[in-house]
Amino acid sequence: MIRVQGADFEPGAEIDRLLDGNTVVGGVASFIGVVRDDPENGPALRAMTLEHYPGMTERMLEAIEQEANQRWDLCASLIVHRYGRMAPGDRIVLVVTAARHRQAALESCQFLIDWLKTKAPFWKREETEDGEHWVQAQARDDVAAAKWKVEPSVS
Amino acid sequence: MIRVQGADFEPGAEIDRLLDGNTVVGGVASFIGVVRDDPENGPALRAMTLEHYPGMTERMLEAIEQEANQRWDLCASLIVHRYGRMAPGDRIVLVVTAARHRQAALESCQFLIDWLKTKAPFWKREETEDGEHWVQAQARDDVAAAKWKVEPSVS
Amino acid sequence: MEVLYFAWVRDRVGTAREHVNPPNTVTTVGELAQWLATQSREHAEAFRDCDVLRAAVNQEHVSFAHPVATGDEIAFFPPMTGG
Amino acid sequence: MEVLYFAWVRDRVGTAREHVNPPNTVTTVGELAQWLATQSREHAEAFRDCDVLRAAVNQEHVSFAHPVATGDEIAFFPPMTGG
Repeated sequence: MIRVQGADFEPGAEIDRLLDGNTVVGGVASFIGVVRDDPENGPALRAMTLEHYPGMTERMLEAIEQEANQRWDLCASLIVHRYGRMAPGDRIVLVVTAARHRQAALESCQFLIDWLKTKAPFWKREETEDGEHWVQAQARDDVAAAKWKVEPSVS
Repeated sequence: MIRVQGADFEPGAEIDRLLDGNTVVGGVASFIGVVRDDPENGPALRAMTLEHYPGMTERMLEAIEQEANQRWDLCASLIVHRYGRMAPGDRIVLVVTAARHRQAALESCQFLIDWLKTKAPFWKREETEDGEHWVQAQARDDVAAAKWKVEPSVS
Repeated sequence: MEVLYFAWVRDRVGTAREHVNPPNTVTTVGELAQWLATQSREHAEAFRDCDVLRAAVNQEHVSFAHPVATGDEIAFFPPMTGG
Repeated sequence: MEVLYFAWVRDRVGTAREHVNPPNTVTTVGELAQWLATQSREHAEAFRDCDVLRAAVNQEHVSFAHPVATGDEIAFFPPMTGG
Protein backbone atom coordinates (compact mmCIF):
# COMPACT_ATOMS: atom_id res chain seq x y z
CA MET A 1 0.00 0.00 0.00
CA ILE A 2 1.25 3.50 -0.71
CA ARG A 3 0.07 6.90 0.43
CA VAL A 4 1.24 10.42 -0.46
CA GLN A 5 -0.11 12.97 1.96
CA GLY A 6 0.48 16.34 3.56
CA ALA A 7 -0.51 15.19 7.05
CA ASP A 8 1.72 13.52 9.64
CA PHE A 9 1.42 9.78 10.34
CA GLU A 10 1.72 7.57 13.42
CA PRO A 11 4.29 4.80 12.79
CA GLY A 12 2.96 2.52 15.53
CA ALA A 13 -0.65 2.75 14.34
CA GLU A 14 0.44 2.18 10.72
CA ILE A 15 2.38 -0.95 11.66
CA ASP A 16 -0.47 -2.30 13.81
CA ARG A 17 -2.96 -1.77 10.98
CA LEU A 18 -0.68 -3.51 8.48
CA LEU A 19 -0.26 -6.58 10.70
CA ASP A 20 -3.77 -6.82 12.10
CA GLY A 21 -4.75 -10.49 12.31
CA ASN A 22 -1.67 -11.73 10.44
CA THR A 23 -0.04 -14.76 12.13
CA VAL A 24 2.42 -15.79 9.41
CA VAL A 25 4.56 -12.64 9.69
CA GLY A 26 7.81 -13.32 11.55
CA GLY A 27 9.50 -9.94 11.17
CA VAL A 28 8.58 -6.34 10.49
CA ALA A 29 11.23 -3.88 9.37
CA SER A 30 10.51 -0.19 9.25
CA PHE A 31 12.27 3.04 8.49
CA ILE A 32 11.18 6.53 9.42
CA GLY A 33 12.81 9.47 7.71
CA VAL A 34 12.91 12.59 9.86
CA VAL A 35 13.67 16.25 9.05
CA ARG A 36 17.16 16.72 10.40
CA ASP A 37 18.85 19.87 11.55
CA ASP A 38 22.56 19.74 10.80
CA PRO A 39 23.99 22.79 12.56
CA GLU A 40 27.59 21.56 12.24
CA ASN A 41 27.38 21.66 8.45
CA GLY A 42 25.88 25.02 7.70
CA PRO A 43 23.29 27.46 8.95
CA ALA A 44 20.54 26.13 11.24
CA LEU A 45 17.51 24.67 9.47
CA ARG A 46 14.19 26.36 10.23
CA ALA A 47 11.97 24.32 7.95
CA MET A 48 11.94 22.47 4.67
CA THR A 49 9.33 22.06 1.98
CA LEU A 50 8.96 18.90 -0.08
CA GLU A 51 7.45 19.51 -3.48
CA HIS A 52 6.21 16.54 -5.48
CA TYR A 53 4.62 15.66 -8.80
CA PRO A 54 1.05 14.64 -7.95
CA GLY A 55 0.01 11.60 -9.93
CA MET A 56 3.51 10.61 -11.00
CA THR A 57 4.56 10.21 -7.36
CA GLU A 58 1.78 7.72 -6.68
CA ARG A 59 2.51 5.78 -9.88
CA MET A 60 6.20 5.51 -9.11
CA LEU A 61 5.65 4.50 -5.50
CA GLU A 62 3.20 1.82 -6.57
CA ALA A 63 5.69 0.52 -9.14
CA ILE A 64 8.58 0.31 -6.69
CA GLU A 65 6.43 -1.35 -4.05
CA GLN A 66 5.43 -3.92 -6.65
CA GLU A 67 9.07 -4.50 -7.52
CA ALA A 68 9.95 -5.06 -3.85
CA ASN A 69 7.16 -7.63 -3.63
CA GLN A 70 8.54 -9.41 -6.70
CA ARG A 71 12.09 -9.47 -5.36
CA TRP A 72 11.25 -10.55 -1.81
CA ASP A 73 8.66 -12.83 -0.29
CA LEU A 74 6.68 -10.22 1.64
CA CYS A 75 3.41 -10.55 3.55
CA ALA A 76 2.68 -6.81 3.55
CA SER A 77 4.32 -3.51 2.71
CA LEU A 78 3.56 0.15 3.20
CA ILE A 79 5.05 3.41 1.99
CA VAL A 80 3.76 6.70 3.39
CA HIS A 81 5.42 9.84 2.03
CA ARG A 82 4.60 13.38 3.05
CA TYR A 83 4.89 16.57 1.05
CA GLY A 84 4.64 20.20 2.09
CA ARG A 85 6.37 22.24 4.76
CA MET A 86 7.96 20.46 7.73
CA ALA A 87 10.11 21.45 10.70
CA PRO A 88 13.20 19.73 12.17
CA GLY A 89 12.07 16.61 14.04
CA ASP A 90 9.02 16.08 11.82
CA ARG A 91 8.51 12.69 10.17
CA ILE A 92 8.78 12.74 6.35
CA VAL A 93 8.56 9.14 5.18
CA LEU A 94 7.65 5.72 6.52
CA VAL A 95 8.53 2.37 4.97
CA VAL A 96 7.24 -0.84 6.55
CA THR A 97 7.87 -4.34 5.23
CA ALA A 98 6.55 -7.50 6.84
CA ALA A 99 7.74 -10.98 5.91
CA ARG A 100 7.86 -14.50 7.22
CA HIS A 101 11.64 -14.23 7.52
CA ARG A 102 13.51 -11.25 8.90
CA GLN A 103 16.04 -11.05 6.07
CA ALA A 104 13.34 -10.38 3.46
CA ALA A 105 11.80 -7.68 5.66
CA LEU A 106 15.12 -5.97 6.39
CA GLU A 107 16.47 -6.07 2.84
CA SER A 108 13.29 -4.89 1.15
CA CYS A 109 12.94 -2.02 3.63
CA GLN A 110 16.46 -0.87 2.81
CA PHE A 111 15.81 -1.29 -0.93
CA LEU A 112 12.68 0.88 -0.75
CA ILE A 113 14.22 3.68 1.27
CA ASP A 114 17.34 3.79 -0.95
CA TRP A 115 15.03 4.08 -3.94
CA LEU A 116 12.84 6.76 -2.37
CA LYS A 117 15.86 8.92 -1.59
CA THR A 118 16.95 9.07 -5.23
CA LYS A 119 14.19 8.16 -7.62
CA ALA A 120 10.91 9.38 -6.13
CA PRO A 121 9.73 12.68 -7.66
CA PHE A 122 10.26 14.89 -4.63
CA TRP A 123 12.30 18.06 -4.39
CA LYS A 124 13.49 19.54 -1.16
CA ARG A 125 13.69 23.26 -0.42
CA GLU A 126 15.37 24.31 2.80
CA GLU A 127 14.77 27.43 4.87
CA THR A 128 17.80 28.28 6.96
CA GLU A 129 18.95 31.28 8.94
CA ASP A 130 20.72 32.41 5.76
CA GLY A 131 17.73 32.12 3.43
CA GLU A 132 16.07 29.54 1.20
CA HIS A 133 17.55 27.14 -1.35
CA TRP A 134 16.78 23.98 -3.31
CA VAL A 135 18.76 20.98 -2.08
CA GLN A 136 21.18 19.48 -4.61
CA ALA A 137 21.10 15.74 -5.38
CA GLN A 138 23.87 13.83 -3.60
CA ALA A 139 26.09 11.34 -5.41
CA ARG A 140 26.16 9.22 -2.22
CA ASP A 141 22.43 8.55 -2.52
CA ASP A 142 22.78 7.44 -6.14
CA VAL A 143 25.47 4.96 -5.11
CA ALA A 144 23.17 3.49 -2.45
CA ALA A 145 20.35 3.04 -4.95
CA ALA A 146 22.69 1.71 -7.66
CA LYS A 147 23.78 -1.24 -5.52
CA TRP A 148 20.27 -2.65 -5.97
CA LYS A 149 20.81 -2.56 -9.74
CA VAL A 150 17.47 -0.90 -10.35
CA GLU A 151 17.43 0.00 -14.02
CA PRO A 152 16.72 3.71 -14.21
CA SER A 153 14.02 4.72 -16.67
CA VAL A 154 15.96 7.91 -17.37
CA SER A 155 18.80 7.60 -19.87
CA MET B 1 18.78 1.37 26.30
CA ILE B 2 17.83 -2.26 26.82
CA ARG B 3 14.88 -3.91 28.55
CA VAL B 4 14.06 -7.56 29.18
CA GLN B 5 10.44 -8.00 30.18
CA GLY B 6 7.50 -10.36 30.21
CA ALA B 7 5.00 -7.70 29.14
CA ASP B 8 4.17 -6.64 25.60
CA PHE B 9 5.44 -3.31 24.23
CA GLU B 10 4.06 -0.63 21.88
CA PRO B 11 6.55 -0.02 19.02
CA GLY B 12 5.15 3.42 18.16
CA ALA B 13 5.29 4.66 21.74
CA GLU B 14 8.82 3.27 22.19
CA ILE B 15 10.04 5.04 19.05
CA ASP B 16 8.37 8.32 20.05
CA ARG B 17 9.94 8.19 23.50
CA LEU B 18 13.39 7.48 22.05
CA LEU B 19 13.21 10.45 19.67
CA ASP B 20 11.44 12.95 21.89
CA GLY B 21 12.95 16.39 21.31
CA ASN B 22 15.77 15.11 19.11
CA THR B 23 16.25 17.24 15.97
CA VAL B 24 19.55 15.79 14.69
CA VAL B 25 18.13 12.35 13.91
CA GLY B 26 17.60 11.86 10.17
CA GLY B 27 16.52 8.23 10.13
CA VAL B 28 15.06 5.65 12.48
CA ALA B 29 15.27 1.96 11.61
CA SER B 30 13.34 -0.59 13.57
CA PHE B 31 12.66 -4.29 13.56
CA ILE B 32 9.87 -6.12 15.32
CA GLY B 33 10.12 -9.87 15.75
CA VAL B 34 6.74 -11.59 15.85
CA VAL B 35 5.69 -15.12 16.86
CA ARG B 36 5.05 -16.81 13.55
CA ASP B 37 2.81 -19.72 12.77
CA ASP B 38 4.27 -21.80 9.95
CA PRO B 39 1.53 -24.29 9.11
CA GLU B 40 3.16 -25.30 5.81
CA ASN B 41 6.21 -26.62 7.62
CA GLY B 42 4.80 -28.73 10.40
CA PRO B 43 1.97 -28.86 12.88
CA ALA B 44 0.19 -25.59 13.72
CA LEU B 45 1.78 -23.52 16.48
CA ARG B 46 -0.41 -22.86 19.52
CA ALA B 47 2.09 -20.94 21.62
CA MET B 48 5.77 -20.64 22.38
CA THR B 49 7.70 -19.94 25.54
CA LEU B 50 10.95 -18.02 25.59
CA GLU B 51 13.18 -18.92 28.51
CA HIS B 52 16.10 -16.68 29.35
CA TYR B 53 19.00 -16.37 31.76
CA PRO B 54 18.10 -13.43 34.01
CA GLY B 55 21.11 -11.24 34.67
CA MET B 56 23.20 -12.64 31.82
CA THR B 57 20.60 -11.56 29.26
CA GLU B 58 20.73 -7.95 30.40
CA ARG B 59 24.55 -7.95 30.48
CA MET B 60 24.79 -9.36 26.96
CA LEU B 61 22.19 -7.00 25.53
CA GLU B 62 23.97 -4.03 27.09
CA ALA B 63 27.28 -5.20 25.64
CA ILE B 64 25.96 -5.65 22.11
CA GLU B 65 24.16 -2.30 22.20
CA GLN B 66 27.44 -0.72 23.23
CA GLU B 67 29.21 -2.45 20.35
CA ALA B 68 26.62 -1.16 17.86
CA ASN B 69 27.19 2.35 19.18
CA GLN B 70 30.94 1.94 18.70
CA ARG B 71 30.59 0.64 15.15
CA TRP B 72 28.02 3.18 13.97
CA ASP B 73 27.40 6.85 14.68
CA LEU B 74 24.04 6.50 16.42
CA CYS B 75 21.95 9.12 18.22
CA ALA B 76 19.88 6.57 20.16
CA SER B 77 19.20 2.86 20.32
CA LEU B 78 16.77 0.56 22.05
CA ILE B 79 16.41 -3.18 22.48
CA VAL B 80 13.28 -4.59 24.13
CA HIS B 81 13.14 -8.38 24.43
CA ARG B 82 10.31 -10.35 25.95
CA TYR B 83 10.39 -13.70 27.68
CA GLY B 84 7.59 -16.06 28.75
CA ARG B 85 4.68 -17.58 26.89
CA MET B 86 3.45 -15.94 23.68
CA ALA B 87 0.90 -16.76 20.98
CA PRO B 88 1.21 -16.48 17.17
CA GLY B 89 1.02 -12.81 16.19
CA ASP B 90 2.52 -11.62 19.50
CA ARG B 91 5.52 -9.30 19.43
CA ILE B 92 8.75 -10.82 20.83
CA VAL B 93 11.52 -8.33 20.25
CA LEU B 94 11.98 -4.72 19.21
CA VAL B 95 15.16 -3.10 17.95
CA VAL B 96 15.24 0.64 17.22
CA THR B 97 18.27 2.58 16.01
CA ALA B 98 18.27 6.29 15.29
CA ALA B 99 21.08 8.07 13.47
CA ARG B 100 21.83 11.24 11.58
CA HIS B 101 22.23 9.18 8.39
CA ARG B 102 19.92 6.38 7.30
CA GLN B 103 22.69 3.93 6.45
CA ALA B 104 23.96 3.85 10.04
CA ALA B 105 20.44 3.32 11.36
CA LEU B 106 19.62 0.52 8.89
CA GLU B 107 22.90 -1.35 9.23
CA SER B 108 23.06 -1.24 13.02
CA CYS B 109 19.44 -2.40 13.27
CA GLN B 110 20.26 -5.42 11.10
CA PHE B 111 23.44 -6.08 13.08
CA LEU B 112 21.56 -6.09 16.38
CA ILE B 113 18.74 -8.35 15.23
CA ASP B 114 21.17 -10.83 13.63
CA TRP B 115 23.03 -10.95 16.93
CA LEU B 116 19.90 -11.33 19.03
CA LYS B 117 18.75 -14.29 16.94
CA THR B 118 21.92 -16.27 17.62
CA LYS B 119 23.82 -15.00 20.61
CA ALA B 120 21.29 -13.75 23.16
CA PRO B 121 20.63 -16.25 25.96
CA PHE B 122 17.07 -17.17 25.02
CA TRP B 123 15.67 -20.60 24.36
CA LYS B 124 12.44 -21.22 22.51
CA ARG B 125 9.96 -23.98 23.35
CA GLU B 126 7.08 -24.52 20.96
CA GLU B 127 3.63 -25.92 21.71
CA THR B 128 2.08 -27.40 18.58
CA GLU B 129 -0.88 -29.62 17.86
CA ASP B 130 1.55 -32.56 18.13
CA GLY B 131 3.04 -31.62 21.50
CA GLU B 132 5.89 -29.53 22.93
CA HIS B 133 9.54 -29.33 21.92
CA TRP B 134 12.61 -27.15 22.27
CA VAL B 135 13.55 -25.40 19.03
CA GLN B 136 16.94 -26.38 17.54
CA ALA B 137 19.46 -23.68 16.60
CA GLN B 138 19.53 -22.96 12.86
CA ALA B 139 22.75 -22.81 10.89
CA ARG B 140 21.21 -20.05 8.73
CA ASP B 141 21.07 -17.71 11.72
CA ASP B 142 24.71 -18.32 12.56
CA VAL B 143 25.68 -17.41 9.00
CA ALA B 144 23.74 -14.12 9.27
CA ALA B 145 25.49 -13.22 12.52
CA ALA B 146 28.90 -14.34 11.24
CA LYS B 147 28.86 -11.82 8.38
CA TRP B 148 29.24 -9.08 10.99
CA LYS B 149 32.45 -10.79 12.14
CA VAL B 150 31.44 -10.63 15.80
CA GLU B 151 34.06 -12.59 17.67
CA PRO B 152 32.18 -15.23 19.64
CA SER B 153 33.13 -15.49 23.28
CA VAL B 154 32.47 -19.23 23.11
CA SER B 155 35.28 -21.35 21.72
CA MET C 1 0.69 20.00 -24.92
CA GLU C 2 0.65 20.59 -21.18
CA VAL C 3 4.07 21.46 -19.81
CA LEU C 4 4.74 21.19 -16.06
CA TYR C 5 7.74 22.58 -14.17
CA PHE C 6 8.95 21.59 -10.71
CA ALA C 7 11.34 22.94 -8.07
CA TRP C 8 13.88 25.52 -9.33
CA VAL C 9 12.85 24.93 -12.95
CA ARG C 10 9.42 26.30 -12.02
CA ASP C 11 11.00 29.16 -10.06
CA ARG C 12 13.01 30.19 -13.13
CA VAL C 13 10.22 29.81 -15.69
CA GLY C 14 7.86 31.65 -13.34
CA THR C 15 4.91 29.28 -13.76
CA ALA C 16 4.08 25.72 -12.65
CA ARG C 17 2.15 24.79 -15.77
CA GLU C 18 1.44 26.10 -19.24
CA HIS C 19 -0.34 25.03 -22.40
CA VAL C 20 1.91 25.26 -25.48
CA ASN C 21 1.53 24.71 -29.23
CA PRO C 22 5.01 24.17 -30.63
CA PRO C 23 5.57 23.90 -34.40
CA ASN C 24 5.46 20.48 -36.12
CA THR C 25 9.24 20.36 -36.18
CA VAL C 26 9.18 19.70 -32.41
CA THR C 27 8.91 15.91 -32.15
CA THR C 28 11.06 15.01 -29.10
CA VAL C 29 11.45 16.14 -25.48
CA GLY C 30 14.84 17.65 -26.36
CA GLU C 31 13.39 19.64 -29.27
CA LEU C 32 10.57 20.83 -27.02
CA ALA C 33 13.10 22.02 -24.45
CA GLN C 34 15.05 23.90 -27.15
CA TRP C 35 11.87 25.51 -28.46
CA LEU C 36 10.65 26.44 -24.95
CA ALA C 37 14.02 28.12 -24.31
CA THR C 38 13.20 30.60 -27.09
CA GLN C 39 9.86 31.64 -25.61
CA SER C 40 11.09 34.12 -22.98
CA ARG C 41 14.14 35.25 -21.06
CA GLU C 42 12.86 33.20 -18.09
CA HIS C 43 12.49 30.05 -20.19
CA ALA C 44 15.98 30.57 -21.61
CA GLU C 45 17.35 30.78 -18.06
CA ALA C 46 15.48 27.63 -16.95
CA PHE C 47 16.72 25.55 -19.91
CA ARG C 48 20.28 26.91 -19.95
CA ASP C 49 21.70 23.81 -18.18
CA CYS C 50 19.65 21.22 -20.03
CA ASP C 51 22.14 18.51 -18.98
CA VAL C 52 21.01 18.64 -15.34
CA LEU C 53 17.30 18.54 -16.19
CA ARG C 54 15.11 15.44 -16.10
CA ALA C 55 11.89 14.93 -18.02
CA ALA C 56 8.71 12.90 -17.86
CA VAL C 57 6.09 12.30 -20.54
CA ASN C 58 2.66 11.36 -19.27
CA GLN C 59 4.17 10.78 -15.80
CA GLU C 60 6.80 8.33 -17.03
CA HIS C 61 10.50 9.14 -16.77
CA VAL C 62 11.94 9.46 -20.27
CA SER C 63 15.12 10.53 -22.02
CA PHE C 64 15.30 13.76 -24.05
CA ALA C 65 15.11 11.62 -27.21
CA HIS C 66 11.61 10.46 -26.30
CA PRO C 67 8.87 11.55 -28.76
CA VAL C 68 6.23 14.11 -27.77
CA ALA C 69 2.81 14.57 -29.35
CA THR C 70 -0.27 16.76 -29.02
CA GLY C 71 -2.16 15.96 -25.84
CA ASP C 72 0.93 14.79 -23.92
CA GLU C 73 1.73 15.98 -20.39
CA ILE C 74 5.43 16.83 -20.34
CA ALA C 75 7.29 17.71 -17.14
CA PHE C 76 10.75 19.22 -16.62
CA PHE C 77 12.47 19.07 -13.23
CA PRO C 78 15.88 18.82 -11.51
CA PRO C 79 17.22 15.49 -10.13
CA MET C 80 15.08 14.23 -7.26
CA THR C 81 16.12 15.07 -3.69
CA GLY C 82 13.25 13.52 -1.78
CA GLY C 83 12.69 11.15 1.08
CA MET D 1 29.43 -23.51 43.38
CA GLU D 2 26.00 -22.59 42.05
CA VAL D 3 25.10 -24.55 38.92
CA LEU D 4 22.25 -23.34 36.67
CA TYR D 5 20.57 -25.29 33.88
CA PHE D 6 18.44 -23.91 31.07
CA ALA D 7 16.03 -25.24 28.43
CA TRP D 8 16.28 -29.00 27.77
CA VAL D 9 19.38 -29.33 29.95
CA ARG D 10 17.22 -28.29 32.90
CA ASP D 11 14.42 -30.62 31.77
CA ARG D 12 16.84 -33.56 31.75
CA VAL D 13 18.62 -32.76 35.02
CA GLY D 14 15.23 -32.12 36.63
CA THR D 15 16.21 -28.92 38.45
CA ALA D 16 16.94 -25.31 37.41
CA ARG D 17 19.64 -24.72 40.01
CA GLU D 18 21.72 -26.62 42.52
CA HIS D 19 24.53 -26.00 44.96
CA VAL D 20 27.41 -28.44 44.46
CA ASN D 21 30.74 -29.15 46.15
CA PRO D 22 32.89 -31.03 43.63
CA PRO D 23 36.30 -32.46 44.66
CA ASN D 24 39.46 -30.36 44.27
CA THR D 25 40.32 -32.23 41.08
CA VAL D 26 37.52 -30.33 39.32
CA THR D 27 39.19 -27.13 38.10
CA THR D 28 37.55 -26.44 34.68
CA VAL D 29 34.04 -26.22 33.25
CA GLY D 30 34.68 -29.45 31.32
CA GLU D 31 35.79 -31.30 34.47
CA LEU D 32 32.74 -29.99 36.31
CA ALA D 33 30.49 -31.30 33.52
CA GLN D 34 32.16 -34.73 33.70
CA TRP D 35 31.79 -34.81 37.49
CA LEU D 36 28.14 -33.66 37.36
CA ALA D 37 27.42 -36.47 34.86
CA THR D 38 28.32 -38.98 37.60
CA GLN D 39 25.87 -37.54 40.15
CA SER D 40 22.64 -39.15 38.90
CA ARG D 41 21.07 -40.93 35.96
CA GLU D 42 19.39 -37.62 35.06
CA HIS D 43 22.70 -35.72 35.11
CA ALA D 44 24.29 -38.42 32.98
CA GLU D 45 21.51 -38.02 30.42
CA ALA D 46 21.84 -34.21 30.38
CA PHE D 47 25.62 -34.29 29.87
CA ARG D 48 25.68 -37.19 27.39
CA ASP D 49 26.08 -34.86 24.36
CA CYS D 50 28.55 -32.44 25.92
CA ASP D 51 29.56 -31.23 22.44
CA VAL D 52 26.25 -29.45 21.90
CA LEU D 53 26.26 -27.77 25.34
CA ARG D 54 27.32 -24.21 26.00
CA ALA D 55 28.52 -22.84 29.32
CA ALA D 56 28.80 -19.55 31.19
CA VAL D 57 30.83 -18.71 34.30
CA ASN D 58 29.55 -15.76 36.29
CA GLN D 59 27.26 -14.86 33.38
CA GLU D 60 30.06 -14.73 30.82
CA HIS D 61 30.18 -17.15 27.90
CA VAL D 62 33.24 -19.40 28.27
CA SER D 63 34.79 -22.50 26.74
CA PHE D 64 34.86 -25.82 28.58
CA ALA D 65 38.54 -25.19 29.30
CA HIS D 66 37.68 -22.15 31.44
CA PRO D 67 38.60 -22.48 35.16
CA VAL D 68 35.94 -22.79 37.85
CA ALA D 69 36.32 -21.95 41.54
CA THR D 70 34.31 -21.98 44.76
CA GLY D 71 31.68 -19.22 44.70
CA ASP D 72 31.32 -19.21 40.89
CA GLU D 73 27.93 -19.27 39.17
CA ILE D 74 28.19 -21.83 36.36
CA ALA D 75 25.45 -22.34 33.79
CA PHE D 76 24.93 -25.09 31.21
CA PHE D 77 22.53 -24.66 28.28
CA PRO D 78 21.94 -25.58 24.64
CA PRO D 79 22.77 -23.19 21.76
CA MET D 80 20.58 -20.07 21.87
CA THR D 81 17.41 -19.99 19.80
CA GLY D 82 16.03 -16.63 20.85
CA GLY D 83 14.76 -13.45 19.27
